[in-house]
Amino acid sequence: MRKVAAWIVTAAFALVVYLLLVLWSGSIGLWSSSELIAGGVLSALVGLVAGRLLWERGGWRMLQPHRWLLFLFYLIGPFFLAMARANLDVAYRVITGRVRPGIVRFNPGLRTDLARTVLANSITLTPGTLTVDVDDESGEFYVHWINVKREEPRPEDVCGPFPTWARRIAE
Amino acid sequence: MRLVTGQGYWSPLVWLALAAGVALLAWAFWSRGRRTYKAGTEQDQPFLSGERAPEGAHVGAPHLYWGFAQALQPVMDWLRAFHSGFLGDYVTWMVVLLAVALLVVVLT
Amino acid sequence: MTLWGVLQVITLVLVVVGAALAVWLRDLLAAVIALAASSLLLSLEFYLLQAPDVAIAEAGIGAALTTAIYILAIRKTRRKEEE
Amino acid sequence: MTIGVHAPILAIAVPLLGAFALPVFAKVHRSLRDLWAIAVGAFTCAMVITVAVQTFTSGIQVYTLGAAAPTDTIASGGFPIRIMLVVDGMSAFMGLISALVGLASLVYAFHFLKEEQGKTLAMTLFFLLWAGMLGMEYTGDMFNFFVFLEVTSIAACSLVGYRTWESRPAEAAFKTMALYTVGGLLVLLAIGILYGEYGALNIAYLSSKITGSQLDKIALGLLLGGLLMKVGAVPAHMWAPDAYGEAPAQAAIMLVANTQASLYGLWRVLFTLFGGALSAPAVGWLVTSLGVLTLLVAVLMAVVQTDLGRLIAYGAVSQIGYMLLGVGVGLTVLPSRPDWGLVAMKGGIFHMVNDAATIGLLFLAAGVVKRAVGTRDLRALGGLGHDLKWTSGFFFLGALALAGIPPLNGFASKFLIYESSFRLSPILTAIAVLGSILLLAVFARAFQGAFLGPRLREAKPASPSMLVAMGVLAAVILAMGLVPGFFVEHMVTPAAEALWRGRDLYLAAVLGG
Amino acid sequence: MKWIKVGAFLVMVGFLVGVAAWMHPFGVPWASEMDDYFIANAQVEAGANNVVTSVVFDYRGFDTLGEATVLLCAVVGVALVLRRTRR
Amino acid sequence: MIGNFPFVVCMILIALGLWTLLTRRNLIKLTIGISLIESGVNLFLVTLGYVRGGVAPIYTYAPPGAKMVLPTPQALTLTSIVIGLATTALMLAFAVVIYRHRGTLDARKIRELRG
Amino acid sequence: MNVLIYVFLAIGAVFNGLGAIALIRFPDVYTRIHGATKCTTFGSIFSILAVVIYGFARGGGQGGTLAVHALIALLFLLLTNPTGSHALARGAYRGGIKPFRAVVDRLEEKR
Amino acid sequence: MIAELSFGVAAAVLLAFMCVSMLRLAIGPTAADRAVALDTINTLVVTTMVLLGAAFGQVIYVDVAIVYALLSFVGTLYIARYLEGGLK
Amino acid sequence: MSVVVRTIARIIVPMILAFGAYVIMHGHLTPGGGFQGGAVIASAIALLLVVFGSGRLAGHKNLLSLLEDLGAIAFVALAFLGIGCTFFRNVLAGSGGLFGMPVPPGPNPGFLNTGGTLPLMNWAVGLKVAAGLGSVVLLLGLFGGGDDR
Repeated sequence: MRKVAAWIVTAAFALVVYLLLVLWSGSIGLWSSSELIAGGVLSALVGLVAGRLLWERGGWRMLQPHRWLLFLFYLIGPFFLAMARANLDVAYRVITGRVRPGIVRFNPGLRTDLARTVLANSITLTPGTLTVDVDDESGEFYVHWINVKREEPRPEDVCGPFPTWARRIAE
Repeated sequence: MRLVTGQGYWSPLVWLALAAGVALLAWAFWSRGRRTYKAGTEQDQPFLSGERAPEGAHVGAPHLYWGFAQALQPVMDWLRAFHSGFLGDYVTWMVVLLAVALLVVVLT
Repeated sequence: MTLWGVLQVITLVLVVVGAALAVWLRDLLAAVIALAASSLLLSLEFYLLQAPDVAIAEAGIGAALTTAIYILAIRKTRRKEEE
Repeated sequence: MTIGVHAPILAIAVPLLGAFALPVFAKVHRSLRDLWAIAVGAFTCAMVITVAVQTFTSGIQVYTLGAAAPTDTIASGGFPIRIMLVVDGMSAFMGLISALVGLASLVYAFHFLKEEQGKTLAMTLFFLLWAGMLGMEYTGDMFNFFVFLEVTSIAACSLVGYRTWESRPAEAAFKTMALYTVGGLLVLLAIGILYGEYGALNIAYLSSKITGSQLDKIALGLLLGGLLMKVGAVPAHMWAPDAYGEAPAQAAIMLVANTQASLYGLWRVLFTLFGGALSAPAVGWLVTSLGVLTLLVAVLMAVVQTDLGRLIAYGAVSQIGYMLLGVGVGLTVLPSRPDWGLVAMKGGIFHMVNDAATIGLLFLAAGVVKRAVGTRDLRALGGLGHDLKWTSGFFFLGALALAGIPPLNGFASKFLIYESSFRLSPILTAIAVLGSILLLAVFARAFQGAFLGPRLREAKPASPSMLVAMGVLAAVILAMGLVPGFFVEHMVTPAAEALWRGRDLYLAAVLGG
Repeated sequence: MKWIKVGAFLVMVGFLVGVAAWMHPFGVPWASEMDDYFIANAQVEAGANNVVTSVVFDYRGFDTLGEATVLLCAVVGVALVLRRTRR
Repeated sequence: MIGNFPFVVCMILIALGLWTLLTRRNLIKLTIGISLIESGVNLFLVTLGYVRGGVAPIYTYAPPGAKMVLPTPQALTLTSIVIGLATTALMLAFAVVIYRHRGTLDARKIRELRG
Repeated sequence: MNVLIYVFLAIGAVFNGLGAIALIRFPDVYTRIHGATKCTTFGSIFSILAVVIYGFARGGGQGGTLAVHALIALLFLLLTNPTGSHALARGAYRGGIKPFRAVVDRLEEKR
Repeated sequence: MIAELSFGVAAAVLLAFMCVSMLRLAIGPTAADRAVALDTINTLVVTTMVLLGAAFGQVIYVDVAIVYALLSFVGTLYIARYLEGGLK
Repeated sequence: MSVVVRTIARIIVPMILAFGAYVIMHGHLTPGGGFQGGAVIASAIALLLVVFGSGRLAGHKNLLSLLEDLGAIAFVALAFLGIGCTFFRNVLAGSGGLFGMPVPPGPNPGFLNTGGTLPLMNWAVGLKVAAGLGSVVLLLGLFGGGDDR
């Protein structure tokens, strides 16, 4: 059951990528019939090859569509704003050269791999922080902070509301 | 059968016949000699420079032509140094060959 | 000199600089990084020369696979060049 | 008759297919793999012989790949656009040499490799190398020539590194690979220059266009340099003893054949590609003097070797010198004195097949020695003749043939070379004869050291397939030696004529008219 | 030895620069009948929009076969060299 | 215009690779040198086929009536790139095996075969 | 429409330039990764968005394909860039490069 | 027409930034610095390729940028993996 | 590698595979083809090797070499298909069947069902290059034993 589900999900994922790539090719709606057939066959093959990779524990969770909508909203809403602020911050530091770096530790309490990944990548792209390591068991984040405000920070100090978002999206 | 070379020819069959004739002559000479050879006597023993050779002695390949090697010592030393086994030298000589070929071709 | 010429000259100079670094650096890992950079910029140069087929091949082979096999080989041997 | 039309491409494609399918058959069953190897080898030899017979009887064979018909060489525009195989006398002759050596190597390796690991991989590489050599010899396209050059380089170097449990083969393989790659890239650069000038890659079309400008000359120089390295001319010969000496015997004789395929490429470049533009005798003198140098240096180095494999390897390099001398003399004097220039060409070309047979026989015998006692160091060998009777006989025959003792084949070809080079300059002949004498001394020493004397240790006897392989080569040696006139008249003369006067025919066969 | 190295290298570089200098001007190929033929006829003859692909696989397909052979050679060679041996 | 500058760059790459082969001693560095020669030759081939103002020889979405660059050198370069990768992989495999036996990558010390 | 493209291109160029300058000015690996990753990613977003706008404005199959492919390139860039930076930072730390003038180093204490 | 030219100009500016990154690649004291410079160059090249695809007016060229974005990641991961230790 | 890289690799490998399939499938329409797509897929294998360690891929070594041989055989077989005329003859082009649709001359949006044997050859070469380069990387990674994650 899980194998079939993994196969179907991976194939659907690959099919989406393929169909995006061949958008506007022709006769049936936006796609031509031959492209659709080819995409179906190819993504079935990709699902066979890579099915075990994409689908891990708790894979059902990401099948709920509202999580994807949330993710999209998160991307163009708070994340983008934070990223803009981060860049202005870095611009300021590049020009003045004022840094107070350090590596701090905090535990946002995320459990799934995907949530940790979303949080880590958000941290890397946003204000003055860079994920250096993530502990596999405890889920502790070690973050290089370009301007250390406190040595034992709470998660909100480092990355604002991101852990909440990550939990909402992927847990 | 004949191999024509422009100035003459060479035929291995003629050569074979000649060789057979020489062999016949040699056999004739040999058969006229005295027959004092006896198997199993001292005549079977190998000798080395007048001494009786020790058991299992063998003149190995490196010991042949030592005089020749001695006479050509400087040349051989130079040649062995030339084949240094260093990959940079290999490439150097290849580039030298290339440069010579280019010079010869382009300058004529 | 057109804009296109400027692009091309900069790219070519960068390719040469990357290649020179790959020769010059003693640390083999750094040399491989420089070689990867040179190969990537070479791919951009192919792109500028209107050869996207070759650019894809060079990007795929120069960026990922050549770097990968060089680094695997360095890992199985040693990193520094002996004096 | 349809298979006769397709014979040139089948001779290349079938070994390739055999190599590709060999691992699959090996996964199914061992004996299926062996059966497949034998079938592919036999079919390839049959195709090569078919091509040779057709070429010697009915002229140049042309096969255009991908056209509507094999002889459809020219597209509507009046110039060749597709890759084509062009087989003239010289190509067919070289194909026969490759087939002979490949057959011997295949038979030899048959039982030998059973005792080693990696037989499937080695056999795959063997077929790839064979197909690459045949491709180099039959192709009529410069870039295709380069591709097959690289095929042979990579396959040969992999085979050299076959004994991974010792350190020396990997070293030899790395050195050889480095030189081969640089040489191949220089050849590619020259092809690029020619393409940039004439916008074509077909040999015949390029040959009809080349005028001899500065760029053409540089391209010729680069081709000469790269190919001379590949054939192992002094001073770029140093890879040759390493590779020959460290390769397993069945790979070493393939390396010899590969060298000759490169030599064929050199002749093709000099006589056909640049045949119209090259008038000065300087290139001929260059080739001749390199031949003499190669001969002398290699023979002198052979005198002091203590490893049987390296000793034979230096012998092989010296034989390359004879071929360069013969054809170089021909190249120098052909425009002015065609009568004895042609004799020199015949000598050089005839020496190729003799060299393949004799050196191949010696390498195979050395391989038997290595298998029998585990070493090839002449200082530790001795008395092998007690156990390896047939092998020592074959070695003796090969040594005599290599040194040019009549009535064996080495004498026949060297005689032609002596006769013609004497008329160019007696010094050349003197050096060549000196080289021959030294070779005799060297191989007498090797024979004495390895096979004569009291029995030092137990030796493992040769397996039957090894004896059969050596027997084939010995039969070729005897046949070539006893009836040289027949072979020279029916095979060597067409090859030499194809190089010398055949350029017009070659061009006409491809370009029409 | 060093001077031989440097001298040969300099000669080589001289000829390479000569190639660059004598080469026809960049961007204006001199002879391109073959390529013009490909550009004009590849779509009809090989049925592919990408002329490079039709050259690679149709007009010069044999080169591609050789190239695949080279790759197979390398893979088999690497497998042969890096195999586990009993001794 | 930029004249023959791309050709000069190809030749510089080839010369750099040769210089590496001549002067450096580390086996992996030598392999890097061969890769550089390879890059130079590839660039030379592609540069030969360029036509000023041309577009890639692909008819999909091509501007109508545009000149096209020559396809053959690109096809040759594709072949050459894969050959280069094959060569590099094989040489690195040999280097690894040599290191396994000798414990060094210095070409000066790897000269068991000489004389 | 053109004005929007120019503005986006300008923003993209400025931030990319900041990334490059950060690479030169900052004192150690980690701070350089900060500058390089954030600024070049942000700049690339704007530059590619300019192309996307151009593609949609051009319309038709051609422009639409251009826009979608550029968006896919952007998506891959967004996925791979922070991950690569994280991997580099982690590798640098485990390889023994200490942060420059660090106020606090909790990762060191963990070992 | 003007838009295409502006894309070209932006690409030229990005190439200039690439020169700056190349400087860091040359002087970087540690290998990690050079790797960061390589990463930056990768991102810049991807952006340049997308811009130039628009500047040439050729849709199909953008595929090259996608390949590049995907595969430079692999190279970076290898370098990072090497830096991480496991260096014997 | 850390959990972040592993998760991203899980997401990105199907994307790389799909994109590689796209590059091979559209080899006769857009830039790309067998070599390029094969290299893309091979780099997915390299990515798996570096992220998940060589232990997880070691069992697939023989499968990869078998796939490579099959790709090569398929390529030669496609070349033999034309031996009624000549070797490498593109017999399917313009014949109307699979991949046999005639192409309108001049610029066009590109149709998948064209090209004769070219798409099939692209697939054979793509399979071959992907498996070959993947097994080269894998062999170099596996040499010397030890699971180097």
